[in-house]
Amino acid sequence: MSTAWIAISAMALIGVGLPIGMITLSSLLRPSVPEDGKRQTYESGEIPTGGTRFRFNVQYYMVALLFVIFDVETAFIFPWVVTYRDALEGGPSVVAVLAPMLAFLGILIVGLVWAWRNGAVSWARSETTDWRSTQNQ
Amino acid sequence: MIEPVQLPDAAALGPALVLGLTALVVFVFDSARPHEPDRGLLAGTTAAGSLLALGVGVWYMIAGVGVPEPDGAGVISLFDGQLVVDQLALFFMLVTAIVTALVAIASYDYMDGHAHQGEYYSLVLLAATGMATMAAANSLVTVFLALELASLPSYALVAILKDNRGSVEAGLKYFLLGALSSAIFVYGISLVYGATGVLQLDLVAEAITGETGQHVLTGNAHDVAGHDGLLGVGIVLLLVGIAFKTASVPLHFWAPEAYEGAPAPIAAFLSSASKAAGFVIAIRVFTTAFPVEATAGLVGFDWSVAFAVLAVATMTIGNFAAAVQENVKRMLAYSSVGHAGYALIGLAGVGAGANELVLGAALMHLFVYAFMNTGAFLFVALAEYWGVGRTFADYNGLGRRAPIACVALTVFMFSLAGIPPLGGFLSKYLLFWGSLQAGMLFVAGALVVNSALSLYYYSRLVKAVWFEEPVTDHGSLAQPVGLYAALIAAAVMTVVVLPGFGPIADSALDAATAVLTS
Amino acid sequence: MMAIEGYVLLSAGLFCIGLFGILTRRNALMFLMAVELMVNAAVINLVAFALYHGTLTGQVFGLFVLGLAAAEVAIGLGIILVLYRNFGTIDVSVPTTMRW
Amino acid sequence: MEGLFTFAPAIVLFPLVAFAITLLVGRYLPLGGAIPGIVATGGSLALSLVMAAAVAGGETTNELVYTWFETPEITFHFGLLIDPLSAAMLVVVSLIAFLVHVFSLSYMNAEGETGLPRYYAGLGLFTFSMLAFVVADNLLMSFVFFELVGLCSFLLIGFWYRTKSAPSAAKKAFLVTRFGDFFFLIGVVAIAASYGTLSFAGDASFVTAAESAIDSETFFGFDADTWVTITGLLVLGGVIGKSAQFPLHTWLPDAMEGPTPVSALIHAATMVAAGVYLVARMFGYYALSPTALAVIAFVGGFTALFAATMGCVKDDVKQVLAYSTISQYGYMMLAMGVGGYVAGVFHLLNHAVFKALLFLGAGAVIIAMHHEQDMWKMGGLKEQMPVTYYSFLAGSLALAGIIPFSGFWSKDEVLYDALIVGLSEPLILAAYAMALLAVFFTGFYTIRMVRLTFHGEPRSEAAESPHAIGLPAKIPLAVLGVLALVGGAMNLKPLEELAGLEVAFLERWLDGQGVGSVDGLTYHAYSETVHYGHEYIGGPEGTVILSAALSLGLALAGAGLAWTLYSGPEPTRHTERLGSLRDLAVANYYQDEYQVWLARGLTLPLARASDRFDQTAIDGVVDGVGSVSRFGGERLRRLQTGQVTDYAALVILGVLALLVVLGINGGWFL
Repeated sequence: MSTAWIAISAMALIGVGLPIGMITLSSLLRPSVPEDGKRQTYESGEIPTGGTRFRFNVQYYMVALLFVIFDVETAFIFPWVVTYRDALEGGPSVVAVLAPMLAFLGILIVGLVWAWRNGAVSWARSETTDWRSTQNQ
Repeated sequence: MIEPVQLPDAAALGPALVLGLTALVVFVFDSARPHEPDRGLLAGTTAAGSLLALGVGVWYMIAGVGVPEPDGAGVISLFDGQLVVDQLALFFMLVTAIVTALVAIASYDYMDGHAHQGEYYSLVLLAATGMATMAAANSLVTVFLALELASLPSYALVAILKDNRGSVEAGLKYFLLGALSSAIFVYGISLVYGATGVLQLDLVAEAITGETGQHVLTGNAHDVAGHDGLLGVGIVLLLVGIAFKTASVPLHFWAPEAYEGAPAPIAAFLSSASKAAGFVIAIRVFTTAFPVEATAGLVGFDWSVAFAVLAVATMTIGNFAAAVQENVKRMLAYSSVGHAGYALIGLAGVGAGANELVLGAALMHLFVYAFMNTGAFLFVALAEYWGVGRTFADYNGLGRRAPIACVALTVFMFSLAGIPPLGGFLSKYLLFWGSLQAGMLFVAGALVVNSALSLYYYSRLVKAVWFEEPVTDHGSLAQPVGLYAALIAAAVMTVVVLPGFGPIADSALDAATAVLTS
Repeated sequence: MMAIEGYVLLSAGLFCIGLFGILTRRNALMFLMAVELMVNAAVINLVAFALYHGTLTGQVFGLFVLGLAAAEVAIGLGIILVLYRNFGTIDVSVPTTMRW
Repeated sequence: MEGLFTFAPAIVLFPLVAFAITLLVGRYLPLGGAIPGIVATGGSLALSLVMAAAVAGGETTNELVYTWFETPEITFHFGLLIDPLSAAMLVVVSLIAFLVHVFSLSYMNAEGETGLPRYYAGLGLFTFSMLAFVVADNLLMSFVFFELVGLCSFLLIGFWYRTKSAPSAAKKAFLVTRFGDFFFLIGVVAIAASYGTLSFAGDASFVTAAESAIDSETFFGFDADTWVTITGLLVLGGVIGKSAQFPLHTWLPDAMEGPTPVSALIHAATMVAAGVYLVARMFGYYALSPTALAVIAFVGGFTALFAATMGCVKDDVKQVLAYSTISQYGYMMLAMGVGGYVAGVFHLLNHAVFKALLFLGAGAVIIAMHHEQDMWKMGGLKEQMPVTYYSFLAGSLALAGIIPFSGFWSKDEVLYDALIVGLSEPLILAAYAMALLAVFFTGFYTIRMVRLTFHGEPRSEAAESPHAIGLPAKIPLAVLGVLALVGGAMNLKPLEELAGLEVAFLERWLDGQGVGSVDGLTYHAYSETVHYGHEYIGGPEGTVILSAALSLGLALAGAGLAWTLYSGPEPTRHTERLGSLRDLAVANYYQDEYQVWLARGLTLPLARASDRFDQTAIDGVVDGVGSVSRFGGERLRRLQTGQVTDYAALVILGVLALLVVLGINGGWFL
């Protein structure tokens, strides 16, 4: 096993050990005074209302879906970035190396603009936005 | 001969690129006015784009792309062989473009009053792009990508009538089975990759036939024969993925429901273009990557036998089930399963030592089928537009109300049944002849029996529209321009295709020869 | 380095778990997840074989497959959403208006 | 293509143009669009006569018109083959098509029918298909137009689609003939696959290829001669369907639901004739196979008898004619099967004339009777419609085979040819015996029909005051009546045999003596190929006399029996009554006990039995095939439960099954 693996293992060990150690330490040191207010869900100071199992606005999922898709697309940009400099040194012109990625991004942008225009990223129902994709006909 | 202009090589993908760009244009149009879409503009752009793609494809064909060097421009290979543009690819790009154009024109009337116009047309175009790319895919990577590009929009299209329970149910079934089969397909790809170490089809073939004990690219020690189990299972799983796309047994279950529930133009689109694209992949993958003898030597079985079995099972199940349907659209759906069985004969013949004729005949059948089947489903679209109902009995007596459309329907039905003066006859005839020459007597027999049976239910529909008394008075029926235009275009092509069979047969045979000898 | 058989066994196991899920689950989301398991089994294979053969193709293809799987899920969730609107359930065995 | 033959395609194209015109603008034309059809068929007739003259002048043509497409193995093309046979057939087809068009003016137009453009368009397409079929120079082209003929009959039989019976009759005709055509298709493909050519004539014909293959090659594991038999019989499937031979004859009586002029066209010149014409066209091929010939002969002989007995019990005038058609085509098949090529063609041509005449005559009667077809409601029409009566009588006597009408000469020749072969071949002799017996029944039902229709007292109001028929109906009747009388002069073979006169014109025509001919397509060439020996009783002359005497005697006996049975002003329904012999003996119109026995003891049971067989066994088989496939489909569709989880399970099962089957096949588990 090479030394690189040893370093990685050490890093992982420390990464996991540190937070666990600190939580353990603080629980040992702090006084324990249980009361109702402490057990409540923290909502930035607001008093929570209702249960946790309520239905989210469907738009929430829309945004989540958009996120998933565009997030995965970044995975395709990554290899391109890594090889960009090597490719340039290999001989082809800047355009030849850049153009495919520009086309890729262009397509993504057209999609994003379309989704935007169709109200997929509007957070809440408003008078000006058409809710075609979600309305209950 | 037209000199091919000096475009970048990627331009050889012309038809696919044009379709994809048109999809983007439709997106832009729809983004400009998302709330009150201009239906005419969207449908027109779609139709224009597919016709342009058709034109580009025809131009390449005339320019001799794919014809070997001395006479033509040669096969164009792109991205290190991941995509190839040859005669087979162009042939199927044409089929896709034609069907897309017909569907776009017909949808103008059919989708009147529905929401999601922009989505509809752009999804159609994206799916068409996927199908056109499938035609050119020459690596298991591109095959899978193109397949998914064609499939994903199709799922959404089937379910696009969001308030119609049938449409949603159809979409769900199509999607779930599609996802399952694509998972199986990609698993098959991974196994083939494991066995051979490569994904490009010609390299796979090289690895299988070579037996050098070395990896074909890296030269590392790797013996394909030692991984015959992986390869065998992988091939079977690939077969399953392809069977899904072509709606063949045992993956035909989605087809009746998806076609019945989907908007009729989409059913036409899926059962013609999508199926044809599935076949081009089947042909490309199996003839290029898995040479029959070498593969049989490695894995022990001859895959063309599997295709022969599937062909007989598919045509029999499709036709028998079609014979007992009451719902016209569902009958057409099953008949479409039956026709997939006919086309599979082309692949079954590859191993039986047949020459290019059987495969060429299968290509011709797919070409003719694109017109007659699209036309038949478009008639159903027209009937749904009129709101006359879905069963045979509801179609009674339509001939008096809408004679032109019913003449077209008659043409489609008789052509599907394979009656001589129409396009469907000759391709079926050649399939039959070819399979007989290849010595596949059983398959040939099944073909004849099934054709005879199919005449029963096709003529039943003809009888209903012309001879039966209407159950209810249909009143006067509208004549929507777009639907009629698409219907008549398909009917004319179905008729014209027979006397003009020469060029089609030539290009189909050339494509078959090219793919078999490469 | 671990023998290639280990990866193949892992992926085959994952694939079979996926198949099992498809055969037993009626919840559309579970069905979808089972399919994703099968796809991921394939991705494991691809990456492992890429390592084994010393080529990058499999890894890149694995990336593509992941992207497509995400797109597939997006479409699938959309369809499941309209399914719920129309049928009031996401049990996939409920919609049977079309059969035979 | 040179000389006059440049115009040959026009023969075929005229009716097609008429079809297109009538279809597109027919509704704006006078007379319901009849005129383009009449002009076109008239033009075709004129050109056909020109072609016949050209052939008489020693020319023929066998030309390629349009190449469909080629593969390295085979070329598919359309071509023209005009030789004595097709020239003669062209004349007859276009003549009858022309007369039927003219007659339709009376039958359809005068009766105020609607949908006339559709009717005339159908007639045009029908004529076009048949003419193209006649001039076809290869088997695939034949097949295409053969099918188109079937399609047209479907459209025309179902012309009155508002009635209940017409659509189903149309469908039945279509499906039954299609059933036969599937065998034909297999035959065409098999011939193409084994010889690489489908041409009828020339060095590159499949007949030549088959001839040279015999004794040297095998196809698909069969000896070449066995293979010729198999393929020949497959093609024969189409012939049996179209020419309504047993057991695929059931569509024809039902097809009477169509308008009567259409029936005339179907029976005389187009659809039904197509089958026998096809046998004649590729006779060289059948001549190579004694087995195929024997099958043809036996089917023909059996059908001739079988249908003739059924004709005796029908009450509808068109039904009688329908069964007579089936029976007469049986004779032609018999002639072909015994190598009597000339006799078969001779009877085909004669039959075309007199059957067209009879149907048009029946059509005239039906108009007169206000569309009543039951013969028992007719009677006494002789005085009221003399033109119809005398022409119909001429046709009937020709059908019955009474000298000197045309039918006698051709039927006699058929029987003579069968007899001389039958004397050494027992199977043929059986066929001959059946055909001979059928002559008696033919005479019987024909005269019964004439008697009931025209003689006696009117038995209904309509018969007392028949509707007048117009000139367009009378002219075709008169023309055909004359032809039925003198048609026999085409080939007075017995006179040639007995008196040594050179009067067998048709034989010389078909043999290409003094006229144009195509190599290998002559009577002479065929006779050399056919393997039958000939035997005679009392030398050739004696056999001629014996055969003629037998057939004429039996025809006269049948005719005489019917004449006496149905005499008097109010003939009795003999066929309806199944009383005892005693009751019958009381009846005073029986001449002697023999006739009584013949009428009661043999005719009726036989006729009824065959009728019942027809209704139950054959239709039963057809229905049975339908129910089996429906049942199978019903089982299969149950797989489709509608539950997507089931589908997924089935998919996985299917994958496993494929893996297991292919794995076992590949020896993975060993």
